[in-house]
Amino acid sequence: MIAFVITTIVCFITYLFLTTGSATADSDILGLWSQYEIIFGVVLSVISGVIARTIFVKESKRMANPAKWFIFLGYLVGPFFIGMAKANFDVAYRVITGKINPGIVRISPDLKTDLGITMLANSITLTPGTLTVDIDENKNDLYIHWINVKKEALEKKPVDCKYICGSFPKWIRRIAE
Amino acid sequence: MLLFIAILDTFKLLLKTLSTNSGFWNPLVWCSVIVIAFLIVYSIRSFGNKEYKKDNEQVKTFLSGNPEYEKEQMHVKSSNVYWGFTETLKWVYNLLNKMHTGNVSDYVLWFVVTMAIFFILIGVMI
Amino acid sequence: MSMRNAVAAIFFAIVCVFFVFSALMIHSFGVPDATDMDDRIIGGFDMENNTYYGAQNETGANNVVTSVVFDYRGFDTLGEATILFTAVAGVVLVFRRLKK
Amino acid sequence: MILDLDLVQIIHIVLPILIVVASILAVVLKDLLAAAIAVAAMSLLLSLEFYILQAPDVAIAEAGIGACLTTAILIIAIRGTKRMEEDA
Amino acid sequence: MEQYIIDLLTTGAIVLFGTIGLALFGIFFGLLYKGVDRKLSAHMQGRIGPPIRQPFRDVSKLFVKENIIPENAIPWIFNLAPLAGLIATISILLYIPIGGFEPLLSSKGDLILILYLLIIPSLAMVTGGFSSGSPYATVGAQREMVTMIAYEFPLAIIIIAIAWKLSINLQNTNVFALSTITATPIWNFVGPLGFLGCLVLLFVLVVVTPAELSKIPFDSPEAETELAGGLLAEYSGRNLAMFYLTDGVKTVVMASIIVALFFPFNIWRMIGLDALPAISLEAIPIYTAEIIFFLIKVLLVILFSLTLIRVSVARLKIDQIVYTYWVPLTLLALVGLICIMWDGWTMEGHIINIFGFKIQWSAWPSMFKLLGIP
Amino acid sequence: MSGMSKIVKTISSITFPFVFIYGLYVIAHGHLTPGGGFQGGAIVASGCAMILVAYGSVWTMGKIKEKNLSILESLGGFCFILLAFLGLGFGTGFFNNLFVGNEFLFGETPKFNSVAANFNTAGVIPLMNFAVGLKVIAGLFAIVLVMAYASSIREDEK
Amino acid sequence: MIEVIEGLDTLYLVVLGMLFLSVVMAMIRVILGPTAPDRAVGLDTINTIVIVSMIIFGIAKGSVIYIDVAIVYALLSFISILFIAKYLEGGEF
Amino acid sequence: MNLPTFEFTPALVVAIPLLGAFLTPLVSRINDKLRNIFVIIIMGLTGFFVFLLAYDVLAKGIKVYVFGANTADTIQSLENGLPLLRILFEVDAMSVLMAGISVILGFVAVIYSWSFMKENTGLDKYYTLFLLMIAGMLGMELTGDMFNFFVFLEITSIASCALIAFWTNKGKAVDAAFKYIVISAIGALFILFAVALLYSQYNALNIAVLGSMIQYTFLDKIALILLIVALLMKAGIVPMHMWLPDAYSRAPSSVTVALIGATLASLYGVLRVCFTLYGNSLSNICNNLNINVHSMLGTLLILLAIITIILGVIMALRQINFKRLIAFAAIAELGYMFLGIGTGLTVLGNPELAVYGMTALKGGIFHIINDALDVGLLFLVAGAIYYATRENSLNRMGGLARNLKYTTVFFLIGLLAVSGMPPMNGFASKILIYESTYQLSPILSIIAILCSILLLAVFVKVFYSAFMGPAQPKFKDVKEVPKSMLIAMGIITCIIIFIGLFPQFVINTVVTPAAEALVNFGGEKGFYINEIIESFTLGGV
Amino acid sequence: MISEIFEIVIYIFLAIGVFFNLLAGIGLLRFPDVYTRLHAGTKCTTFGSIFLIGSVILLGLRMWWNNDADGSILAIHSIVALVAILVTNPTGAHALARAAHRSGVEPYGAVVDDLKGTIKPKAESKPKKKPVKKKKTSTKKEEGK
Amino acid sequence: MIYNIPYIAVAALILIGLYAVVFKRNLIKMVIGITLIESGVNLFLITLGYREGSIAPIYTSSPGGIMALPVPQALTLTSIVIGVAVLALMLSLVIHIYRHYGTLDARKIGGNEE
Repeated sequence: MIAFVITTIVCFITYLFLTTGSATADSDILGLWSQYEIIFGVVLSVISGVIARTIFVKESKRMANPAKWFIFLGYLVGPFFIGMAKANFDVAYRVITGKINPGIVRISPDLKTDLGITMLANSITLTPGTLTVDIDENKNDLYIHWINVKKEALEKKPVDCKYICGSFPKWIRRIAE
Repeated sequence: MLLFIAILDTFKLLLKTLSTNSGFWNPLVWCSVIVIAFLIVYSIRSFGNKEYKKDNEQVKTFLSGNPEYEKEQMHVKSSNVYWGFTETLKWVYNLLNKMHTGNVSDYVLWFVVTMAIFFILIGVMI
Repeated sequence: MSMRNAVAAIFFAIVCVFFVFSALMIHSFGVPDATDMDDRIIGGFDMENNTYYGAQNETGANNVVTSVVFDYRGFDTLGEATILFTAVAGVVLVFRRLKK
Repeated sequence: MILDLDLVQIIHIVLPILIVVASILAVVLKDLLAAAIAVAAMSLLLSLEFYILQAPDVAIAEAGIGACLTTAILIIAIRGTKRMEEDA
Repeated sequence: MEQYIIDLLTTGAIVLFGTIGLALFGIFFGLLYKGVDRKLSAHMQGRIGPPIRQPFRDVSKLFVKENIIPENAIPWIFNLAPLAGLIATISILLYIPIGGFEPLLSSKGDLILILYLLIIPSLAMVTGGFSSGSPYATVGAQREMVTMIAYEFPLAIIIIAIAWKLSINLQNTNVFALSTITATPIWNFVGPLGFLGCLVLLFVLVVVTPAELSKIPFDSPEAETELAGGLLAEYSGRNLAMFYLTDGVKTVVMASIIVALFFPFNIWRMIGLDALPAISLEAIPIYTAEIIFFLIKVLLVILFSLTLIRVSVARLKIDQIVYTYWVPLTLLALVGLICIMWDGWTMEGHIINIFGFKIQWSAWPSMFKLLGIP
Repeated sequence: MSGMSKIVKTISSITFPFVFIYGLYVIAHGHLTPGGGFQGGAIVASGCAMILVAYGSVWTMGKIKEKNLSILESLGGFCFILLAFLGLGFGTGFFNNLFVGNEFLFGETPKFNSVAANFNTAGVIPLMNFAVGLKVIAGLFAIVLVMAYASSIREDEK
Repeated sequence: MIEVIEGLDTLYLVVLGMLFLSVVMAMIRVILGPTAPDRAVGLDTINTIVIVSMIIFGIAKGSVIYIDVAIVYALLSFISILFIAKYLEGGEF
Repeated sequence: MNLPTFEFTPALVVAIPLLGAFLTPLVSRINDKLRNIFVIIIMGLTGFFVFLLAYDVLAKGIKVYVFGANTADTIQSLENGLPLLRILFEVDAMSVLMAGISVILGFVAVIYSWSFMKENTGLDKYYTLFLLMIAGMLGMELTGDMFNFFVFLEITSIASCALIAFWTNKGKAVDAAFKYIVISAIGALFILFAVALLYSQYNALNIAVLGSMIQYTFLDKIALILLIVALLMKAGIVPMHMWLPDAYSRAPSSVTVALIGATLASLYGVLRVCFTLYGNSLSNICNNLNINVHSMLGTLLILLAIITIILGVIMALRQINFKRLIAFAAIAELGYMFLGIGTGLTVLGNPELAVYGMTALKGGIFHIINDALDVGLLFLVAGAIYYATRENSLNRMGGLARNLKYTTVFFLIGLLAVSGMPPMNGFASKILIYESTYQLSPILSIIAILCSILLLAVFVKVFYSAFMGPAQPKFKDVKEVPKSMLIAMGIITCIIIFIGLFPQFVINTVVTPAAEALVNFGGEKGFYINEIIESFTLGGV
Repeated sequence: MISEIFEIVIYIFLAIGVFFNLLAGIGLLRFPDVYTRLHAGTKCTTFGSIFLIGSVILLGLRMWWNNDADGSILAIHSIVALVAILVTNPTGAHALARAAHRSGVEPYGAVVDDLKGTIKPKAESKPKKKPVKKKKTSTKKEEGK
Repeated sequence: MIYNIPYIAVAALILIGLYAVVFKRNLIKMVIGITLIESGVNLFLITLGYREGSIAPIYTSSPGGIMALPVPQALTLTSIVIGVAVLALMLSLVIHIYRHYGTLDARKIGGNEE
């Protein structure tokens, strides 16, 4: 039931986003939506909520907490964006010079939830010189393709997280766990 | 009376002779001829001996004294019927068998060929 | 086999020539020859009767394509839906479980 | 505005060429998976062409059906059969 | 309306009495001609031969014998086939002019119908042979079938050629109707080339006849049960008699068709009458003369097309039959056809005929253009 | 054991409702913006295909049977043809857009050349969009599902 | 409507042209790509660039509703990539 | 007789089987028997409406149905020369004739498959596809819109393809289905291309409107060729016939019967394209060069028809698979139709020979009916034999006349009919063809006659090897086929005998109006449009 | 003033976006193997798209500011598109990389490969059903005569 | 003449597809060829409907101006769905053929049947 409600609400919010600006002269709500849109939005959201509920909400309802969303937003704008920018200049550098020293390394970020590990993997993919290649389904370890392998990182066998993902696991632990 | 006329009209319509511009064909008349002829012929036939021989030696197939084959071999196979005809037209059949390859590409190729011929004959000439 | 390909290539070339020819003979790109039916559907103002005509007026839909699809040529759409239905039935039929 | 026209014109020249290239690729490649990828690329560019030819409705349909589902079905079929085209 | 009913009744009467009369006529004269044929051929070979009434005796002997239905046969088809053959043959008689008069059912059927009806007796024989379940009969039946395929080609060419020729000259008439063909003999219209063509066609028709009737060279007197007669191997008693009668009637029919196509000359035309006088006592001599003249014509045709060929030719193998009919004879018939058509070309200026395709002039310039002809 | 990595699974399950609602949005706004029953249906079906590829066809088959999909599809087609018959029932004609101009559901008519998007327009068209959308969703997904399932599970046929 | 900034539509078209250059380069990768994954990478890149060019073209033409197409593409191109990846990975669907 | 439903019949004829198809999966959830009855009722209802429509059209002339129209608007737009926006069903005698054939074949096949398909799985899909196929054929035959024609063509071909592959455990069946779908997809796409070419020039999709505007430009000719060749391929004319024996012989017999209808619907498409879409020069004789297009087209059709007849017959003589043999015979029969039609097309513009052209056309159209019934009956017989003995090869049959008495009789009638022996229907149409084509060239009718007799030989061989001969021990337990199959065969046999006995009646009531509708459809410029307007004002939609 | 700032920002955004997208193309051509190409193809295009779409969003916001209702649609729909790209692109890259590795593509010049050997490469081909042999019908010719 | 390049592309697409069907032996290649033909025809229809400097035929939020022709777009929508239906059916048949014959070579399946 709660899964259904969460899904429906998420869908409805999306629908509201999509139909912004549909207000007409004779019918509007908040100057942004017309009534028909709202009514239909509710109906459609309920339909998609019924169908998508088991898929959307898996093990925990932790993400239903709005505070986490704001942290997530902060994470996106802050460290993530900076990392991404760095990554791109790094890639630009390598594209232009052609200097690469690639390898695939294993890290164990010690994240429990699926969502957390997914978020981390995607962040890693978009940040400096790294690309998630594979995941160990049981231990939640990630295999990373690293475009410029540092020598000192190879000393420990599961490579330390700090070389690759910096402060990401900390943030993500706060968001997703 | 009206009904009678209507029936008669339909009747007339039904009884009409098929006429092409060069000939005729009336099946009904032919059928009545057939029926009458059947009666005649049947009566002629019934003059004959009506007895049938059953469970007799003569009922068995006579193969010039040879022993009778199995039933399945007695039946001439379908692929051997008209042997004379197919033998005469062997070259045609070889050609046609070569044409029917059973390959889809060839089917489409024939389409392309026909289209090309049509293009030339209609598109260019006329 | 190469014989077959050679013959095929000849006829294929003929078809090619005609196709390219007809591509060159069509009205030049972006300037249709006749547009009266579509203009009638898109709509406009009728001077004589002092009325508006066109899709927006007749079907009430802002999207002219949708009004063509579902109103003017709605029967085509029924056929199209039927085709999809047919294909699904066909695929399910082909992959059905055969009785032992 | 003159620049505008010319650019659109260039797009109308470049896109068909790309489409044709992709379609040639789809036919020439021996690896059927690569051919399927080429078909997907062709569909994608075709969708863009539809879009630029002022047919967003069709572009959406082509995107959803042509580029996504067609590729999916093709790949499923390649999985169900085999990947490499046989030689000779 | 009354007129219509009277017409209906008249047709009914014609059908009823015509069928009875012609059936008896056909059977009688068929057997008679058979006897004459045997006698003549015997004389040609320097034998005495059986008496003319021998076929009647054969039939009556067969009627006395009892029937055998082989165990491999399918009874109802086996018994029905001889009947069907005889019935169909009799029905043809109503569509051909007998005795130089109009056919009884002149506007109810035409030449193509006769062509098809001629198939039915052969078909009945084939079916009977097949249904008897004996390998010999099967072989004979398929041989008959192949023969039938073979000779239909030239036969069709002849019929169509004549009709085409007539249709060129007689616009908007029923050229396929036998009444038209007999009323306007083909010889009236042909030029020299066409005359040659007609002669060729006549020759082909004469050669086709023995095949149609399953006679030599398609049969052999020594091994009748293995060749054309082979399909009747399992028949006996009255069923065989039916086939015997069919053969006789068919001989008459074939000969009458040849007469109707190529020799439709009548006494009354020769003596200068405009039309055949109505039936009355005074007209009896003319009618009698017509019938006798017709019978003589039929006899001559039988003599030439059956007896002479039978006496002078050996027999053919089955693949030779197909070859003979489809290559030399068909080519010959086509030559005849082309002769007749070119004859027509000279007469009809504005129609061009290449391989017989009648197409308007206006269609051709572009064709010439393609060929490089200005 | 089929399906892709955990990351893909998670992302697809997160994306799925968005794709779904977006598809429904496209269906519902067929008469206003580019899209309609077919396009939206294709989008939703693609979303379902995403779930299918992420989780594997066996899992998906456990969730929804193709029989039910066929029933849904029949229902969609039936609704569509029923809407077409509606015009006939009201005595005008097959496929007549009889709601337009009424003050009923979707009954308004926009002014000529008006660029505003008024949802409550176009008569029977949105309803048809939904019927076709249902049909296309069920149909396309059934195709992909059945093909994927059949190409992965081989039944012994002989 | 877009005329809030002078000549912006032309600029967008220029941008579009440059994006096309990128598409051509990705296309070359699709053509050359020695293995199927290489081609898939090229396709992925084309996908993203096409999404962007759709938005850019919509703005240049001044039609807001065109962006819907781009959204569809953004959501769906992912799926075709997933299918290709799934095939390459091996295993049944 | 002014039933209120009359005005909706054109729409209902297509809508009812569609509705039935959509409902069949739901109904088959309940009960198998109920589903069968439901499908038969739907087919019967469709047939009823087709005959109602036929009555209407034959009595009053052309009938037009506009989809989704405010009728007044349409009349106004037609009268003012405004473009036609909506999809029209334009039903004339020819369409009705074809629709009647399709419905009869479909009805018979549905009855037949009650017992014939009983032991198979997936029957709900089978019946769904069957109804869809019938609906597609009917749509093709009734529609007056080029694109709509294409859509229904696709419906027909997809449904038939899936049905050909019904016995998926046989590799050959799937193979044939694949061939069929490739052929039909390519054909349909080229048709669509041609439609687009026409649209690019005239901005119209309605057949009548296009027909009144055709200018015979280069593009028009290209479109004509694309349409004709693609439709000829779908109709299975030599040299594009190879898919036909494969598809016919490997599908279940009940499907094959419906496939005949699909093939004939493509033939109908050829007729429409030749006579209606490109027909506006046929009636104004010799006005310009355009007549040459018809002349040349007709000549080409005749040549193809002759090749078709000869090849079909010669190949049939050699076959040992029963259904494949009948399929080749069906190809030969197709040749007869095209012979008649091609002769008509060649000659109709020629004032001297126009009478013969009309006869040939009538013969061709009449032969469509006869061929459908005859070949259909033969396929049903083949299916019955397969049902009883599980045997398709003629080499392994024999002596079945003892076990299958009724079937033997039906086969005998089919044999006589298909080879055109006198009392049957085949003779009536063939005599029309023989006695008109000889005017164009005697060789045509000679070959036609010869091949007809060859066809007889072919089926006599079948008769012998399947039904006659000694009783085979392996067929000892074979029993007569179930009643539903006998009923199905009986229905067709009755119709065959009826047509055979009253040919002129059928020609007068059905065939001549159809031929005249074809010839006059294009007519003078705008003639047909006037017809539409008249039918509106008189018939009163 | 604000409009000028907007303008300049939009220009800058466009420049960055185009630069990175072009870079993606170049990188795609220059890099030696799949994984490195994925680096270029994913990161650069995503980053470039952020800026390009960002410029559009800014434009939309500005229009909204000017009370143009379309601006809201522009901005929000662009945001939705952007989010979609952001979510799907890295996942797609990951899926492709994993697939490439599993299909047996070795990383070019790899210094270290931890993944090697952990997953045994799956057999490409699946068990085939043995092909049905065509039955050859014996065409013995027994002479009919 | 440069402005007819889309038409040339259409012809090229159709011919390439036809080439694949006629000259290629792999069944899936043939199917791809048919897909290409279909794309070509779709492109042709849309190209026919394009007008110089036009906008999409949608009134919502349109900047105004002449519109592209709507009917070809509607036809193309239909054609696309038909295309995917045909494709699905063809490919499922191909899978079945592979199961039966163990090959996708068009010459090796369904040879001549006497």
